[in-house]
Amino acid sequence: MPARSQTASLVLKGSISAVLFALLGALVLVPMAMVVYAAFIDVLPFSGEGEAAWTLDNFRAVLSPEVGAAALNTLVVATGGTIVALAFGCTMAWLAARTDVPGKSLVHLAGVMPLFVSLLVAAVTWSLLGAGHSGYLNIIFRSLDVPLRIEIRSLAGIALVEGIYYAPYAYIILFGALTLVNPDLEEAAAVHGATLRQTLGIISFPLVRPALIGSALLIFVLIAEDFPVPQILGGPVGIETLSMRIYNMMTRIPSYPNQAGALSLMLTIAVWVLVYTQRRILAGADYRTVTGKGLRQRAIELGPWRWPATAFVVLYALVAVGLPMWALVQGALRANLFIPNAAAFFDLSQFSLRHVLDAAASTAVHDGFVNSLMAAAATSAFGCVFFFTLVYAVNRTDLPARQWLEYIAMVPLALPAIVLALGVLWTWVSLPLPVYGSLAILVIAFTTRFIPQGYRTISSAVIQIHDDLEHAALVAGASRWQTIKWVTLPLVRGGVVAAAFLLFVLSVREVAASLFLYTTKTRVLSIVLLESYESGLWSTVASISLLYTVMLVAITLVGLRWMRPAL
Amino acid sequence: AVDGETVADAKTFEAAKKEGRLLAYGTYPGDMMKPILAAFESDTGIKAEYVRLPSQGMYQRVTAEFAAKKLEADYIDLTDLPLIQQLINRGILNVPHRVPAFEQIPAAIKDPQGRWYAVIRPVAVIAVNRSRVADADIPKSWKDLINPKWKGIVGTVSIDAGGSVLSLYSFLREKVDPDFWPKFAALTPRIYPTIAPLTTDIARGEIALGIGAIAEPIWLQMKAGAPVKVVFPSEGIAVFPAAGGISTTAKNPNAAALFLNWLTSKRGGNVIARGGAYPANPGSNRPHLEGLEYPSVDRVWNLQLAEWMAERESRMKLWRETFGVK
Amino acid sequence: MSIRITNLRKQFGPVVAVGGLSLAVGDGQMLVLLGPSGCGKTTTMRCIAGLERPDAGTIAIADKVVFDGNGFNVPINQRNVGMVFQSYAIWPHMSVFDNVAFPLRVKNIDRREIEGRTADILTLVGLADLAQRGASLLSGGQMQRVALARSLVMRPSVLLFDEPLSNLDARLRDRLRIQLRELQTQFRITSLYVTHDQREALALADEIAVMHSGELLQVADPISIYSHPASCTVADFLGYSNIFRVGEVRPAEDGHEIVLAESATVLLAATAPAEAADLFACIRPEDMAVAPSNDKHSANAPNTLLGEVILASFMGSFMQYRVRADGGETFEVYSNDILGACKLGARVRLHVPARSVHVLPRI
Amino acid sequence: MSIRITNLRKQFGPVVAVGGLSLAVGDGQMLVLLGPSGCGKTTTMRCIAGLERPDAGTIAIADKVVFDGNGFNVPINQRNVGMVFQSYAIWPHMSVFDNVAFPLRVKNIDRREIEGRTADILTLVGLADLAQRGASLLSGGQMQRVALARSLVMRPSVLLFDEPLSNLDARLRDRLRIQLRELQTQFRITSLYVTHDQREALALADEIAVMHSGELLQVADPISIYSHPASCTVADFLGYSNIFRVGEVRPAEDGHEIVLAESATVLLAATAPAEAADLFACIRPEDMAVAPSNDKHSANAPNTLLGEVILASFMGSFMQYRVRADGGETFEVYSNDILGACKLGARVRLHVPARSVHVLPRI
Ligand SMILES: Nc1ncnc2c1ncn2[C@@H]1O[C@H](COP(=O)(O)OP(=O)(O)OP(=O)(O)O)[C@@H](O)[C@H]1O
Ligand SMILES: Nc1ncnc2c1ncn2[C@@H]1O[C@H](COP(=O)(O)OP(=O)(O)OP(=O)(O)O)[C@@H](O)[C@H]1O
Ligand SMILES: [Mg+2]
Ligand SMILES: [Mg+2]
Repeated sequence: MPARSQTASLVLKGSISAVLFALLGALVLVPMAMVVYAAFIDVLPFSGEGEAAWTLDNFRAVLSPEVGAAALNTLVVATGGTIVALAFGCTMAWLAARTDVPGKSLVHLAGVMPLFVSLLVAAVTWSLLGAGHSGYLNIIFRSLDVPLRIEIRSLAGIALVEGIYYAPYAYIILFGALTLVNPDLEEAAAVHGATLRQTLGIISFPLVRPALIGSALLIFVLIAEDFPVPQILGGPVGIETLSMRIYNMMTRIPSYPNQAGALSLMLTIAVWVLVYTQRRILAGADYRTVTGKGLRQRAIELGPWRWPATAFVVLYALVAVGLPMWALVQGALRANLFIPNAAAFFDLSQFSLRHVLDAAASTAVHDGFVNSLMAAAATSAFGCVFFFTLVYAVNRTDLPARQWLEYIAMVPLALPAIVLALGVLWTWVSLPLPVYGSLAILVIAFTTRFIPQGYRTISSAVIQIHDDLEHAALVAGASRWQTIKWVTLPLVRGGVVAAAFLLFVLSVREVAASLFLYTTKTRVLSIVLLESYESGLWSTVASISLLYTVMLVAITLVGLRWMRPAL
Repeated sequence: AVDGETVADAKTFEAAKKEGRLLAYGTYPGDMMKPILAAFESDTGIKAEYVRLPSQGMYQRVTAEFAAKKLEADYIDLTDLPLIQQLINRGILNVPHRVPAFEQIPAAIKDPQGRWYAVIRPVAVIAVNRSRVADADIPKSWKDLINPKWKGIVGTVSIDAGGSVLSLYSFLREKVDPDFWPKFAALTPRIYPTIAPLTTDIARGEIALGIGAIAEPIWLQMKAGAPVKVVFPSEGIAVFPAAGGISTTAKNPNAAALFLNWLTSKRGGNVIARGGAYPANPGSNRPHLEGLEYPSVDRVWNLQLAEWMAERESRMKLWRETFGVK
Repeated sequence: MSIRITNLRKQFGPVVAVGGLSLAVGDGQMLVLLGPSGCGKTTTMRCIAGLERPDAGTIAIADKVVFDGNGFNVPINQRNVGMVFQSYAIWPHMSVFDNVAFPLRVKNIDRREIEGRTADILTLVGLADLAQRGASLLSGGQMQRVALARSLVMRPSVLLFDEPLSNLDARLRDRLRIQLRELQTQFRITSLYVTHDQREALALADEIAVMHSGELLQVADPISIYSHPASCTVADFLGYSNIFRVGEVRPAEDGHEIVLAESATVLLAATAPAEAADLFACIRPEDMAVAPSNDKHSANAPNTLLGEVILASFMGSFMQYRVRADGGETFEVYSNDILGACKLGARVRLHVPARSVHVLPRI
Repeated sequence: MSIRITNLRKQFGPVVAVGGLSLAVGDGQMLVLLGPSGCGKTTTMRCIAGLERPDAGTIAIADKVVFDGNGFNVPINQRNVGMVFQSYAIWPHMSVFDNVAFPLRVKNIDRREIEGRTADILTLVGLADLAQRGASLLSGGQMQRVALARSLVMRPSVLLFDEPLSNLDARLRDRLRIQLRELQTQFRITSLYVTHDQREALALADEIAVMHSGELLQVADPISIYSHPASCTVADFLGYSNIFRVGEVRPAEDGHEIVLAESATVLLAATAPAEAADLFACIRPEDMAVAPSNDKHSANAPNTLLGEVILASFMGSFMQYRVRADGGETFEVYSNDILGACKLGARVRLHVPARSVHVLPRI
C-alpha cells in the first residue's frame, strides 16, 4: 500500500503541477508567445496579412534615440510614483493595522479609495484639479490671492498622481502583512530600547519585506506601464513615456504592434530581472512572523503621536480621496466644465442632479453594471482560488519547477495593458473554445492581467505563516486539503480577501482588456464610461464613477473585518 | 419605405425584418451614435447593436476575428479609408452593395462598387473659449490662427489620433496655406493625444482655443453655459469619414444592407445631420445644432482615398517632424 | 534601581491575571518569582516592562513612578527595562548577531564596542560560532540563548527573565545560571526571574516570591521560604508532596501532637502550628527516611510508621518511593540510599523527624 | 509499532544536524533522547514525523519503511505519528478546544466522542476551564499544555515528545509526567521523548539515548546509563561534574590506582578502566562526602582528600559545595547534611568511594 500511495502521490503531484503550468501557460504564456512572435516578424500576426518573415527590425526601430528620453521620463515617474505610493500606503497600512489611531474604518477607506476610480478618470480629475491655468486648486488660490500655483502637468505632478493612485496597492498588501506580524516582535524591540521609529525601521517594516519589496516592484512596473495618466497629464505638455510610446505604436495608423511587442519583450526581461533581484534580496532571510506560540492582536498605543497621525490621515484622505471626489462631484453635478472663479464652485444654480439620475437610470449603465459585477465577481472568485493554489504550490510544496510558476505569474506585469489585451485576443479568438464573445473571455482577460497583483497579495501573506502550523495539522492526520481549509486559509484570510477585493475593483474599472473583447451583450461599465468620455460627456463619466465608488465603498466597509486573519 | 423615400425593396426589407437585428462595429463615439441607431430602429423595427473601438483597435479586432472565423459584425465602419481598403483587400468588407441613393452620393465618399460609403462625416473645427479670447479677437479663418498672440495657449490633436486629424491637416496644407504646418507649429501648440481632453481643456479655459475639436461636444458645453464658441472658418472645413460597409461574414446581411441604405438615405442623413455631422446623402439637411450655422456641403473638403493611400505615411512623418512629436 | 509595585491589577476581559499584587525588589537584587502555570507571572513582568497597561496600581522603578492608575505611563523604551521573552520573540529576519546587537545599535553605540560586546555575550551563551546564522534557523535552545544574550547585552538597570533557561540542557543551564548571577551582581542589575526549576530559584535568588492565581503568597529569602513555607499552598508548590489534613492538634511534651484527619495517625511536630481553621501537615519527601521493617521494636517510636512500598523508581542520584502506610496515607519518600534500595511490595518503616513536620494553614 | 532508524543524515546547508544516526525503539516502548542544546534531537524527530526530508538513511515505522534514501517518502499525514512541537505550533485562530479536537475532527469521528475525548484530555492537562478561550490568549505553560493535549488526544501509534513539559511548574510536571506514562503504557504508544530534566528522563524512559553533535553516544536503560556511562562525554552530560584527565593507571590490590594528570593526586577506582588513549576520572557530586577536617588521622586513607570550601550554596534539600582540594583540583560536592553544613572557607575532608570513581574514555 505505501508503494502504491507513493506512486499515487507522485502522479498527483505531477498532475497538479501539469494543471498549474497548463492554466498559467494558457493564460499567460500563449498570449506572451503571440507577442514575442509578433516582435520577431514583419507583419501583423494572426490577421492573414501575407507571409511573415523573421526580422530584428522591430527591435532596431524601438531602440531609436527618442526612446532614451522616454525611458528616462518613465524611470523618473515610476521611481517618484513608487516612493510616493509606498510612503502613503505603508504609513496608512501601519496606522490601520497596528495602531490605535482613531476612526480605523475611515483610515481603511482612505487607504483603498483611490483605487476605485479608473486611472483615466483619475487623470482627468487631476488635470481638472491641478492644471496650471484653470485647475480648481489654482482657481481657489487665485480667488484667495494666494501666490501659489500648482502644475500637475509636469513630471513631478505625474509622479504624484501615480503615487496617489497606486498607494492602495501598497496599502492593501502591507495591511495584510502587518496584521500578521506578531506584536511580540515589536514589543521586544521597544523593550530593548528602540524608539517607535527604530522599531518601525528595523523591525516592523523589514519583517514584512516580502510585502514591501513585492508591492514596490508591482507598483514600479505598473506605473512604468501605466498609460492614461502620463498621456492625459504629460501629453499636452510634451512629456513622453515608454508606455505612451507603446500605446502610440499600437493605436496610430498604421500601427506597429510588432514594435510594441518588441518593446514589451524587453520590458518583460526587465521585469524578470527585477523579480529575480527581489528573490535574491529576500532569499536567506526568514519572514515567518506567525509562529506556533500564539498571535495576539495588540494595537500600538500612539500616545502623543495620535494627533499627528490623525492629521496625517485626514490630510491624506483629503488629498487622495477628498479632492478627486470633490472634482468628480463638480463634474457630475454641473454640465459645464468652465469655472470662472472660486465662487462658482458653490453656485447652486449650475448644479443639477440630472446627469447622475440619467446615468443611474440608463439601461446601458445598468447592463454595464450587471456585466461588470458578474465579470468582476467571477474574476475575483476564480482568481483567488487559482492564485492561492499557485502561491501554495510555489511556497509550500516540492512540486517540480515550482519557482518558474512565479516567474510566469509575473509576466503580465511587463505587458502593457493594450499589448496584453491584443495577445489575449489573438489567443482566445483562435482557440476552439466557446469562450470568445462571452463574459468568460473578459474573466480570462482580467484574470490574466491581474495575476501579478493577486499572486503577490496572497503570497506575501503565506510567506508569513510558519510552516510548522501546517505541519502540525498534517501530523494530526489532516489531509492537505483539510490543512489548507482549517489552518492555512483562516490565517491568510486577510491576504486572500484583500486579493479578492483588489481583483474585484480592478476588474470593474479595467478598460484596456475589455476594449478588444467586449460585445454588445458583454459591454461592461468601464466601456460605457469610456464611450461617454470619448463623446465628451464628462458629467456622465463623473456620475458613473461616483455611482460605482459608492458601491465599492459599501463593499469595502462590509469586507473590512475579513481583511484580517481569522483570529 | 420611410418618409416617402424608398430605403429598400420589399424583399430585402422582409428578409431584414426576419433577421430582426443588426450588429454594427463602428468608430463613431457610442453616445453620439445612440440617436442614430434609435431612429433606425424606430423606422425599421430592427434592433441595432453597436460595438465601438478606435479605428486601429477596430481594425486589429476585426482582422483577428475574421482570421479566426469569429467575425460576427454585419456592418463595419472605420474612420480611415486606407484601412477600409485593406479590409476590402482581405475580403472582410467585400460586399458590393448599391444603395438606392447611390447615384446622388459624390464619388469621393463612396466606393465605386458600393463596398463602402462615408456615411457620417464629422467636422473638425476651431473651438474658442471666450473667457480667454476677446470677442474681437476670435479667429474667423484658419489663417487667423497664425498669429503670435496664440503662442502657448492654442491646442491641437496629434496626427496619431486618427483620420480626423490627418484630413484636417491635409486640408490646411492644401487649401489654406502650404506652410500652415510650420507656421502653426511655431506657436508651440499643446498637442493632445485624442480629441476628448482637447475639448475639456477648451471648455474650461485651460487653453484659449484649439483646432481639431469636433463640433458636437463643444456645442454641448456651450449649451450648458460654458463660454465656448465653435468657429467654421471662412476657408471651408475638413470632414473625416466614418466609412462603412457590409461585412462579408454578416449574419444579417439584409439588415446590414437595410442599415446602409438607411444611413445613406435622406431620412437617415437628416438624423445624422441632427448630431452635427455631415451625412452622405446630399439631399439631406445640412448638419444642424442649435445656435450653430454649418457651412453648406460644398464648402466641405474630403480627403480622398487615393491621396490618403499615397500620402498617409509621408505626411504623418512630416507632421511629427514639424511639430516635434516623436 | 529598585522596583516597587503596589496593588497591581490586570484583567483580560473577565480573566483576572494579576489581582492586586504588591512587590518590591531592592536595588541590584534578584527576586525569583515562582508560581504555577497561568498564575500571572508573565503578566506581572509585562506590566513592569510597560507592554501591558495595568488596570490599577502603581509601578515605580528606581523610585520614579512609571505607571500610576491615573493615566501616567512612561513608554516602554524609556523604562530601561530589559526582558527575556518567554516566547523568545527572536526577530526571524535578522542574523543571530544582529538580534543580539540590536539593543546596542539603537543606542548609537560605537561600532567597535557593539561588535566587542556582542561577541562577548555570544561567547558567553555558547553561540559565537553561529553569529552569522539566521536567527530562526536555530534549535529551540539556541533561540532561547539568543533571547537571553539580547537582553544581557544591553545591561539594563532592570532585567526581567521569563523562564530564560527552560529549554536548555542541565549542564548548560548550570553554567549559564552561574554566569548570569555573576553578570547580575557585577552590573548591579535589579532582576525579576521566573523559573520552574527549583535549583535555579535557589541558586539565583536573593529573595523568592511565590505567586498563586494572580496574588503573592509569600516573599522571603530562599532558605527560609524552603524551610518555613508560610502556608500549605506554598509548601505544596515548593515540593512538600506529603500533605495531610489535620484533624486535631494536641500540645505534647516535646512539641505538638498532630492527628491526621483521614487516618487518625498521630505525628509529632516540633514547631507550634499557626492559628487557623484548616491546618495541614506538610512533609518533604527528602525529609523522610525509609528502611526495611525487619526490626519490629521501633514500630511504636514517635513519627515512625510502617507501610508497604507501592512504587519505587530510580532517580539517578536517589530513589523515589511511594509507600502506603498501614494507617492508609500514601507517602512520597526520596532516599539517597541507592544500593540498599527497597523493592516494590516490601514492608518498610518510615521515619520523619519532628522538626520536618510542618503544620500550616491553607493559605 | 516500533521505530527503526538507520544511518539517518540531515544537513542544513553546511550544518550537519544529524550525522548518520541509527536508533530503534521497540513497540510500546519509550525512549528518552538526551543531549545538549543543538545536538540534533528535534531534527531527528522531525525526520521521523516526515517534516524534514533526510539526506540519507532509512526510517521504518512498524516495520514499514516510510523513508529511504532513494526518493521513497511516505507523506506526513500517512505516517500516523503524533508530535508535540518544541515550538508548540498552536493554531492561533482556534480556541483551545478546537486546537485539541482537531486531530479527531479530521478523522470524522462522531461528534459526541470528540467532545468527550477532548474534554477528558483537557481535564487531564488542567485546561478544562479554558476550553473556549482563544488559544493565543493563554500563558506560555498553558499553550504548551494545549500542544501536549492535542497530540495525546489522537492516540497515535507513535508519539514524539519534544520537551513537552519544559515550561510547566514542577508540580504540574510531576503530575503530567505520571499521567503521560500511564497513557503511553495503556495505549502502547511507541514514544520518543526529549527532555532536559533528569527526573523526567528517569521516570519515563524504558531506554535512554544520549546524543551529541548529531550522533548517538550510548543507548541503555536508565539505571545502567546513569551508573555506568560509557564515556566521559556521556558522564559529563549526565551530571558527573567532577571530571579529571587521568595521567596513569596502576593496578592495585582492590582495584586500580588512578593518577590524575594535572595534580598527581591518586584515586582508587573499583572497576577496571576501558582500554583507551585518553582516560578521564568521572565522579558525581552526590557520590562525594564532605566533612569538617578536624580529624587529621584520616587524611591519608584512600580516596580521601583535604581541601577548602570555596562555594557553599543551599539547594533546598541539599547543600552544594565547591571544594578546592590541596592537590589543586576543584570538586563539586552535594551533601544532604543541611544542618551540619560547612561554611565558606572551612577546611574539609572529601571522600569518594572507590566504586564511584569511573574511569572512562573520552567518547
Ligand atoms: N533550518 C535550519 N537551518 C540551519 N541549521 C539548522 C536549522 N534547523 C536546525 N539547525 C541546526 O541544526 C542543529 C540541530 O538542531 P536541532 O533543532 O535538532 O537541535 P536540538 O537538539 O533539538 O536542540 P535544542 O535542545 O536546543 O532544541 C543545530 O545546531 C541547529 O543550529
Ligand atoms: N491576552 C489574554 N487574554 C486573556 N487571558 C489571558 C491573556 N494573557 C494571559 N491570560 C491569562 O492570564 C493568566 C496569567 O497569564 P500569564 O501569562 O501571566 O501566566 P504565567 O504565570 O506567566 O504562566 P506560565 O508559567 O504558564 O507562563 C492565565 O490564566 C492566562 O490564561
Ligand atoms: Mg509565563
Ligand atoms: Mg529541539
